[in-house]
Amino acid sequence: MERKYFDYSATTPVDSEVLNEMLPYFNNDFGNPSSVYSYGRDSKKAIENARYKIAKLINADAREIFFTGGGTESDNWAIKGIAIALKNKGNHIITSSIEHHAVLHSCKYLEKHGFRVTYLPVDKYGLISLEDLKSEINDRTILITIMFANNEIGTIQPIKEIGKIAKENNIYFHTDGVQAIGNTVIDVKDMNIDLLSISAHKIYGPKGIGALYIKKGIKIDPIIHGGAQERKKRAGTENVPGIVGFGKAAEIAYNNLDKNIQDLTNLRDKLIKGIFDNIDYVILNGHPHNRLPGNVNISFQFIEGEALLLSLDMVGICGSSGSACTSGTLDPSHVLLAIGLSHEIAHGSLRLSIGKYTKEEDIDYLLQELPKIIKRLRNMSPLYEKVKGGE
Amino acid sequence: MERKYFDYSATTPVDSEVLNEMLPYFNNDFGNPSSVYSYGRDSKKAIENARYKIAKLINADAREIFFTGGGTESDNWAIKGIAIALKNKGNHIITSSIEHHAVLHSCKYLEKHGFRVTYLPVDKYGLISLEDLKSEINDRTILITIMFANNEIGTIQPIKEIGKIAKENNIYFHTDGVQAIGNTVIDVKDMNIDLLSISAHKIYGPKGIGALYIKKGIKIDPIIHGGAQERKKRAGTENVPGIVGFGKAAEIAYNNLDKNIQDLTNLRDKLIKGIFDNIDYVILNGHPHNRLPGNVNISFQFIEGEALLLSLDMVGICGSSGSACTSGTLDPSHVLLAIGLSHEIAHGSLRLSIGKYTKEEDIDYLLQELPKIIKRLRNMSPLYEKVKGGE
Amino acid sequence: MYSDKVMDHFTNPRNVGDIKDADGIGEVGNAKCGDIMKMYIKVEDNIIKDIKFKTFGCGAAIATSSIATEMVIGKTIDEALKITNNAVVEALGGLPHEKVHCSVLAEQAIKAAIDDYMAKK
Amino acid sequence: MYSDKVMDHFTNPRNVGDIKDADGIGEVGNAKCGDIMKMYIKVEDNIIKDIKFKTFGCGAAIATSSIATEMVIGKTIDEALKITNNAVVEALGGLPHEKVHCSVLAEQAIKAAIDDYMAKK
Ligand SMILES: Cc1ncc(COP(=O)(O)O)c(C=O)c1O
Ligand SMILES: Cc1ncc(COP(=O)(O)O)c(C=O)c1O
Repeated sequence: MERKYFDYSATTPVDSEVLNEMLPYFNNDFGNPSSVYSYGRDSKKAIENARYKIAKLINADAREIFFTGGGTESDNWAIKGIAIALKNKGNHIITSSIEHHAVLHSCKYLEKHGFRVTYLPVDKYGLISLEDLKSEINDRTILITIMFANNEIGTIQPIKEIGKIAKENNIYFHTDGVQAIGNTVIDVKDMNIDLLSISAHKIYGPKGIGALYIKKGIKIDPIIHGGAQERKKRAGTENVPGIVGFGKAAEIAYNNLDKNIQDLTNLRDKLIKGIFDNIDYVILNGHPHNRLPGNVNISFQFIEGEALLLSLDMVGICGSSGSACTSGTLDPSHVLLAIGLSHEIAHGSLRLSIGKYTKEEDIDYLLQELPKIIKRLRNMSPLYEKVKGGE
Repeated sequence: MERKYFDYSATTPVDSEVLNEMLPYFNNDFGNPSSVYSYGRDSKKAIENARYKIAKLINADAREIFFTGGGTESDNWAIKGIAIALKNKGNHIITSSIEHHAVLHSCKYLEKHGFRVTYLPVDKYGLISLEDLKSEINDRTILITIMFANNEIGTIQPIKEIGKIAKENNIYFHTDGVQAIGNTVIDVKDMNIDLLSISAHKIYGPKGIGALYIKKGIKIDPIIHGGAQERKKRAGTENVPGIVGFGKAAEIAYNNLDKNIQDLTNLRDKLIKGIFDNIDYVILNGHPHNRLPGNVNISFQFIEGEALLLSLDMVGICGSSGSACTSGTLDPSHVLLAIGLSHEIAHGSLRLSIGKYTKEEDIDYLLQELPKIIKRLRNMSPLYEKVKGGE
Repeated sequence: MYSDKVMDHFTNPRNVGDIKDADGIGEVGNAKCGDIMKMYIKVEDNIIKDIKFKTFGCGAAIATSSIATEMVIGKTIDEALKITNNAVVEALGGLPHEKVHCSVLAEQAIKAAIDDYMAKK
Repeated sequence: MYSDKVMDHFTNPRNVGDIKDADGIGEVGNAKCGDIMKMYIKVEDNIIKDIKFKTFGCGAAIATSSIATEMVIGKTIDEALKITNNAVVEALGGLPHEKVHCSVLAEQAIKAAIDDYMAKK
């Protein structure tokens, strides 16, 4: 059975062009970039080349890009690194209630160590309020960290406005751009972004490599100490093939950005419309249009997400859910609860995220299989029975 | 010009068997291991398989292996993670003065945050004294972190004895095994090791992937917060191809350990003898036989290491040096100073590290070129002039 | 993640549905936690002649409901009351640690249906 | 890392050696820091007719010594004294930031040799 992949937000396959560019660095130009001899000099050049390409994608300077082991490390570094560097200036951080766990758990960690964190609420679309943000700022505030686009519901925040508020108040602004990169325009200069987390495996690059953009002049402590790599800001032998792959992925993303956004948006809207036309008792989660071009998040009432995912998997479709049952915790996704869904509705959510290899016929196939599955599961559901009973 | 690589301690090429095993995970079995669907399940299995192979190499249980972004992160995690977890128990850490910067700078960082660190001196061979260690332990001591084998001079510490002392005193024992793994027997049970840092790219695996062995029951805080990966101990989407490659590299290392040690030791001893037979005013750094099988470290008096490396590079030979000039700092290697070398002699050090692809003829070639280069540089040196003058 | 047995019972659940003139109905769990199991039983001569279930929940919840109905059918009330959640887990060839609570729900749903039957009698 | 010019002067350093009956000898730097430069000059009619060097140090130290001797030869004492480390760096087509101190040493070595010559005169 051919697989239909609808989980590009979780991770993407490595583009074959990207992989080809990486290959020589595994066993040919494998030298340590810190070395004096030519082997090392070649990999050093490859790294600088990748840095330049990534910088270009977000309108930064190559010297402002620092490689990390992934988006999670970038988030941890930005938040803890700023907190520790500025702890004599203040101890207050503002974030939102729908951040990725990499941000939320970094904040929780800091709360245990003397910092105070404000978690801004969001409206039913997942947007923070700029007024809320302004009113929470005080003279102890050292960092605003609000994600660019949400990984579950796809909502894109008013980043430029947040950047403006941060700048006016002289507070550093970090944004988790892991989902946004390659899927929407990011311009760190225009948007006043001081720190930006990104990760290669969400844009057809390899897993285990990410970067933190750190605007020139920003004060930040390292969180991984050791050798002098990454201009003494992030220690550890550089993951050269990973960095090269990230660079190539960024280059491809840059060259295809507009087309990618347009194509995904069309497919996404077709997918949403198809579901709404064919299945009742459904709710679209996230913002109707201020959302990632590849993100669809829908709650199917009366059924539970994991059962839905397993059923989809049986017909070769890969999706994801905000159900508690998929995470091994008791509560469903904090994001879905934050936008006001009941536990019950949150449990029945399905995220279908599409990407550049998604074909129109994949959408057709999904629209053919999904209604059958929903029907089957609802027919098993004691909750649906009650609704039908009342009809 | 064919390159002769004598820098296996810096990094190694990825074994082609390892690379082949990694390849499918880039764009075929690329699913996120946290997913419910089959794609993710396959990569999950691949991870567990790798974990098992790594555990076997060090006689641990697979559940005691946690993947990280490299040896540096493992060292940081072990040291900071234990320090923070046990900070109510004590604030004293014992390490040595010849640790890798990943350990030393993690310790320095902790010193800035209220911890006290003892840096044990070493003798001229680079060995710590067990008596010193015992006498530095006090009731505030929470961690002993002493490297297994030194990356510059190759000296192997009496790990089992250190483990015994740690155990008798109920103190956690971490050892940086990045250089030791695959090059000497590591048995965490027999040696009473509580935490062990390792890295794939030193054993013909890929860069950017490492692991920390954490003995069952050890209390440790995470340092990278976020998702629930690695049993909630280390967040971030797993670097599946990297992990798979590390697993394969560990398997190969395990199967060839004895032969590898024997072969390298023979070549190493030939290399050392060849240098001593052909060049005067040379000093072997590190322990005469308690050293890594692939490590040669020699000081050539009256010349400076970087000039030596450049000259070797011009005839296709890659080596490394403890000279300050290769690191961008003012002082030569802290390790060479710690074993009592003068700055002058330390500046003239050359590390030649061999590995499984080193051939006997590479050694012959080196022994043919090196004396010429040394002679040329010495003839330019005002220091050598003085010696000759006195002869 | 799931054993073949679990997948089989998830894919082809036995005894799904309801019984119009059930002798006992039990419903346990709640939507907040993501699992509701409802069981209907038909009893004759102290023997459970028929049982049906409806479940809102994850794959494990559906599979445990299904196998539990199979284990109960044809048993006396006393025998049915002795079915523990461990027996359900075992019959499924194991469950992931975080899914064991589903088997507890299944045990409770059977008990609730029998309680209802007893109360009505 | 190094420019072609630096590598050329490192590989084929000009004016290596010593001058037995030098008119001035200057030695700067120290082994502790990893660089010692020693320069020998021969002066006639206030003009530096010959210069030789010996250097213990890194690639940049050897290259800067070499090019500095080329820049000095044939110059008057006054002209030679005006050669700055920046001029040396420029002549080499640049040096990595952390190697600029080598050019300073070269400037100092020339000055030291001239000082020695002046003192002896
Ligand atoms: C919004 C967001 N932030 C951070 C991360 C973490 O990135 P990584 O998996 O590369 O550590 C992810 C993806 O998992 C994400 O979607
Ligand atoms: C002894 C030792 N510890 C730690 C490290 C760091 O490992 P990595 O480069 O994988 O971060 C190295 C190698 O660079 C090493 O030799």
